[in-house]
Amino acid sequence: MAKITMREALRQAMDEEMARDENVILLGEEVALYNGAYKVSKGLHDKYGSARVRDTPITEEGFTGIGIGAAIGGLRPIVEWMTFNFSIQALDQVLNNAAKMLHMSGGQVRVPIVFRGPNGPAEYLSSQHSQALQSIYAHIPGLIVISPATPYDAKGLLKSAVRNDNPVVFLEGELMYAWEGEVPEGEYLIDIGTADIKRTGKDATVVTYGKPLKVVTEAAAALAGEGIDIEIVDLRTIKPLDEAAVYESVKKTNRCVVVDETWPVASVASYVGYLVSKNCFDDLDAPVEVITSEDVPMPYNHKLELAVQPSSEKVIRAVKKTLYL
Amino acid sequence: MAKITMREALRQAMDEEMARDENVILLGEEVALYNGAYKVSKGLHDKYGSARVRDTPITEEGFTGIGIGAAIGGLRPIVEWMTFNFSIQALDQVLNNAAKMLHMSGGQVRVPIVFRGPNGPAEYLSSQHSQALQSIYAHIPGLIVISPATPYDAKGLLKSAVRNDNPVVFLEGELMYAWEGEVPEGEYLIDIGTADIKRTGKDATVVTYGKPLKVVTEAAAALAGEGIDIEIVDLRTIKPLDEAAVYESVKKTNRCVVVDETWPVASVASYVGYLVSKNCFDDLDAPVEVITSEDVPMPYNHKLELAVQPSSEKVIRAVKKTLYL
Amino acid sequence: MAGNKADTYDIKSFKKDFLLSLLEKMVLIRRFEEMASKMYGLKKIGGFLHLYIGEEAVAVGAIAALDLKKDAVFTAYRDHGHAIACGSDVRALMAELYGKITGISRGKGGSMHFFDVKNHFFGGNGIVGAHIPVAGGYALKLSVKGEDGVVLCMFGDGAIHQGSFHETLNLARLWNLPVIFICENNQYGMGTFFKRVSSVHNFSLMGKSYDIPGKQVDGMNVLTVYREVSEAVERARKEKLPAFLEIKTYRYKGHSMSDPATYRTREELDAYKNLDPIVYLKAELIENKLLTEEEFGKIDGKARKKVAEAVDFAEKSEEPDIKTLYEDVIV
Amino acid sequence: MAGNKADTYDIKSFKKDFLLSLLEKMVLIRRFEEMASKMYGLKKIGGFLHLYIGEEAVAVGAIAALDLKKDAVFTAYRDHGHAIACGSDVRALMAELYGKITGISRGKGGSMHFFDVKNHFFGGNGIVGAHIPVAGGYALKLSVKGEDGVVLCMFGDGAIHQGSFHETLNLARLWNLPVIFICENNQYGMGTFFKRVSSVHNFSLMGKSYDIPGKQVDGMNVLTVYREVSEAVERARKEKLPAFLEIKTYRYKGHSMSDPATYRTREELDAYKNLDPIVYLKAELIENKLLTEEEFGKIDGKARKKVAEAVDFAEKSEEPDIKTLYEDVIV
Ligand SMILES: Cc1ncc(C[n+]2csc(CCOP(=O)(O)OP(=O)(O)O)c2C)c(N)n1
Ligand SMILES: Cc1ncc(C[n+]2csc(CCOP(=O)(O)OP(=O)(O)O)c2C)c(N)n1
Ligand SMILES: [Mg+2]
Ligand SMILES: [Mg+2]
Repeated sequence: MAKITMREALRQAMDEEMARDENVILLGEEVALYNGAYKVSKGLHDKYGSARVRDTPITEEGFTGIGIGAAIGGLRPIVEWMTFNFSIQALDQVLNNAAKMLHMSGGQVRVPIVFRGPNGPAEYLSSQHSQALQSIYAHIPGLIVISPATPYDAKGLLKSAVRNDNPVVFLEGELMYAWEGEVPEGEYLIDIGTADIKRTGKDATVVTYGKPLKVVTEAAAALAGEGIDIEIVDLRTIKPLDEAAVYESVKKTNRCVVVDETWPVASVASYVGYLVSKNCFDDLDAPVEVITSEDVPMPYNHKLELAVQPSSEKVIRAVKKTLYL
Repeated sequence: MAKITMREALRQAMDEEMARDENVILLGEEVALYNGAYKVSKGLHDKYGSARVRDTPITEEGFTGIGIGAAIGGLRPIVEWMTFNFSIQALDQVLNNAAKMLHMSGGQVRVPIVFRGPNGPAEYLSSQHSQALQSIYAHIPGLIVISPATPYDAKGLLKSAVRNDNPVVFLEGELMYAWEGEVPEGEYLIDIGTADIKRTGKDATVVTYGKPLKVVTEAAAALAGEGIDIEIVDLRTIKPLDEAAVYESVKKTNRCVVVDETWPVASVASYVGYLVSKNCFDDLDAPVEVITSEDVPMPYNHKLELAVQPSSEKVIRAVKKTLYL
Repeated sequence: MAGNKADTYDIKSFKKDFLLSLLEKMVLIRRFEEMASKMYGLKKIGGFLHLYIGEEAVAVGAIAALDLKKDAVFTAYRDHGHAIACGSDVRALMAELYGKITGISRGKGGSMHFFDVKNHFFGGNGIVGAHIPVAGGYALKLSVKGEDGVVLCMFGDGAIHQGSFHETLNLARLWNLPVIFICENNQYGMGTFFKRVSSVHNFSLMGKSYDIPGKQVDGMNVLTVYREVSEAVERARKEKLPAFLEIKTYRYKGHSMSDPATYRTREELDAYKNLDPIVYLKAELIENKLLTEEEFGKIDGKARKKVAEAVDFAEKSEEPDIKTLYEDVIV
Repeated sequence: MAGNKADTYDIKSFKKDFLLSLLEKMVLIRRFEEMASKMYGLKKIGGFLHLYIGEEAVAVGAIAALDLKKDAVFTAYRDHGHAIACGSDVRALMAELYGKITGISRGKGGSMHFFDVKNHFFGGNGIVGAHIPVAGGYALKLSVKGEDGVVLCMFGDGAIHQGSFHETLNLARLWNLPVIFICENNQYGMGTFFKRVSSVHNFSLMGKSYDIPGKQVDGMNVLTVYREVSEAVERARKEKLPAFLEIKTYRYKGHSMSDPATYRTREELDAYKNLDPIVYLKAELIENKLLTEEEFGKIDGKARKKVAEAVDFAEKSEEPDIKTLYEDVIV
């Protein structure tokens, strides 16, 4: 299999879907002539033209709402937010329109749209430009929320997202675009709502998704060196959550650590932590440990910003804690 | 002590603080001439005039940002959102400006502001007008988040919020304004960040805050009739959370139910549920039960909307479950 | 501005059937809402009920200018008139107010969220200003697909200050979207007289910032509304350009059922009642021998009967099953 | 529009000291940013670095019109020039770029979030358009307290489409807030030429929708900027009214360090470099015998020295302690 970057995997997904279905369009700041602020849409404007690939003014609320209206009309828009940091200006459109239309119209109005872009801690960008905002989206009924950790998953899931008839929030790690992974030639889809066991192991389960898979994988290697064998459950889809996959693993290992780069309070991580605590109550030999970013705005200083985030050291410590080591 | 309504308690708090400190101003839609959409600001415009009590156009982002700027300048604005449903249009201002200014300016810029208004399920209003949004605010570092359950707490906490030098999000139950409770004459303050034991009991702990205290209290009475004696911990402040008070209670009762009217995923409830599961791991005789609203947009039909929310029956069932009854 | 002046059209240029259909629609809306108000008093209906009484000429005149096989309508929560003008079945609308499973939105939307996709009526939005970009997006779909339709986007004087208005107008002009923005200026946003919250008092100016032509229109005369909107629609259809109309009107009732509307005078209200769009059209038709009192009585009787049947239908309909609350969360 | 034309002022009407101080500030900004760019290349600085080179006349001319004991300045992330024009210590600014604890924002803000409250400089905002209402709010404070100050709110051509702009202008006019809105039109928002995303090309029109006077100003001439902003400031101070200026300028560098700026031509860039605001003021001063080449050399030398000292200071400063990340989250 060819090794390609996350950026290229996402680009392929959009390219293939745009080729397959002329209702797929792409909207966002700098997506057309500039080929995307992070170059994810490279070449799409050249190939599909300016009716289907559109640069917007800097008006997140406006162009997000326009995407929603176009979806209601039968297009299948992909709205690129230059980063999720800016998506909060459009949150009312997502929460009160995209997520609710189907329900409040009694099933009449479908909103087949994908909101995607880079999310999560970046580097040297301070607090307004370096935040992982998936917990806010995961909280909202009516949305599907996806956060892939590998180019393979990213491609297969983005293609499924574009074909899904619901509003899908698709979060890409801002620092992951250049990361590489194996992706087969030709078309494939990955089911939304299915977790993936990225490593099998017997001593403890680590549940994660998105960018932190990297530090978890590093921790797994280090722990293996010490004879500790962890199982890694990559959620891939945050909502709906593949609870069965998580519980199955925890029932086997009897220990669980959740790793997530959002803030801790009212987070995806604490939700998973709670679910496991409750549903594996009799199986757990130790409290579930949760590692998130610290509950602070992100500082600019690099040493501080690294200290804010999950790291392999923190994962190792947490796994050992569940093993009373 | 006099029995007054929640509405009156909140009004008194604002009135007293405006009388005490001329830097306190009130901004929002219909707060002045109309005396507030829910009449919470009744009489304040007459008393303090149109420089300090201002009707705004329907521009949540704009007037929220203006409140933040005024706070930076040294005023202590109270921004009334007609309801929290509309606050999401202003969320970027709260998340990226109010909550971060102090940190990203290295401590130079303080934002002493209160964002307040009705929140949570109402009646017959469908999904855009009937949502409990505190989990989104609680997720954000840099904010204080308060949700009182009684007129007494509301008054003392709102006064403390106005005097606090941080941005405070203050959530009032939309259906609670006419609810009554005892409030002493004269001034008092309640510390932000302290929970209150609303009922002592030994068999199970129920953690809640805001409007659901009512159904929990009803459940307590019904359970008492069956010889089950629950302790009710009212968080009052959601962020920072009084973890010690919660753990102390659970260490005594060994059972815990969390009741919260938000949606379940990435919620305040699941966060508390996780914290208790972890920090009272050895004390818990049963899994922590969490009751939230169902993970759906609120329907208009009354029977359905009641079914969506926490009820005393649901609380009773959950308490019994923790007691294996 | 609002004043029934009929100098913008020659009534003889319209077909009689068409004129009567406008009258029928306005009467049906009026009777529907009077009944809804009554049923609200009887607690058959709960929550917010925002009545359109007094403003009927706006929705009826504007929507008459459309071809709903290809065009589409978006509005805010004061949406009964628009749904009826689009041709929705009043039985399903009344059932929606009752929260029944036979309601147009299956009892999930209520008064603020009438949706009738089959008639190209896309709601019914409760967040002030938030449907403006959505309407623009529907027009984008028309544009991308090269279709011939246009979109009407109606919103209140209170909504015009929202950023979404400004963002959408810029994009609509930039992308040549066939959308007619209609500010239904009934002069109050809740308890607030529009001049108290606006730095300009002639909204039609505001299109200029986006190179979109603007015009003020008398909203108490259904034919004036029809004429002006028709013109804008034809231009939008041909030239693929947005337009902006400020249609001046008035609501007779409070903002919603709980509002006593003490912020305005009896005299002001009475002055507008003297301009009642139904009374005016009726008089004009009689004057031009296109209608008799007796015929009007029949139209009114038919409307009353339809509304009574709608109540009957709503009363007899089933409550939704509890399990339906989990339906239509996601497809 | 941008063209250095000096027909709006008579250079003799300015004091020499004042003219030299403008030149000094522009030179200091230029040298500071050249050094920052160099240090970025050496990886001493990370993240986004948005250079103001070419635009110095705007911040320097505009802020010179203020009395920073009572007035205040708000801007976006391209904020180095504004901080220096407000009088910030370049050592603390450079240390901030290095992320050191001695930085103006204690190493927490970086390039985009310079704050210097002592000098009434309120940042440094990274969300496009989001500081516009905040600046309006500061003016509200001045108004409520009956104080004499005015606020300058600077933002880019990319920000003008944001709803926050529209919402704030309406409120500023309605409430008579003393705030001068300045669109620094450097003609590109990231890779986008401003005409590609705007339905109008003369932004100064856009104030009209809010009854706020607007004007286009040549931003390559610091004295023109100073004159026009001074007038607006005086009016705002006396009449308590907002104003809106579109100041036309150009950025020589890419949007940030990672942008090769291939969306514009070499010729276009060179044409603007020919209008360089420093070169122009220098020539005008020399022509009017207010400056010699040698004196200019000294000014430049002083600026270079200050910047070198700033680098030295930043290099020698401490990293913040890990525990500081929990500080200033809440008071
Ligand atoms: C964003 C938002 N803010 C506030 C409200 C509360 N609200 C509902 S209707 C209304 C007044 C709107 O007035 P207008 O746009 O003139 O419409 P009208 O009711 O006159 O038809 C307000 C403030 C809301 N629904 N949405
Ligand atoms: C709300 C928001 N959307 C997008 C961005 C990303 N972004 C940063 S700067 C920029 C261009 C802004 O251009 P302009 O306002 O002209 O300012 P300039 O950079 O030219 O000074 C964009 C799109 C952002 N920071 N905030
Ligand atoms: Mg109105
Ligand atoms: Mg620019």
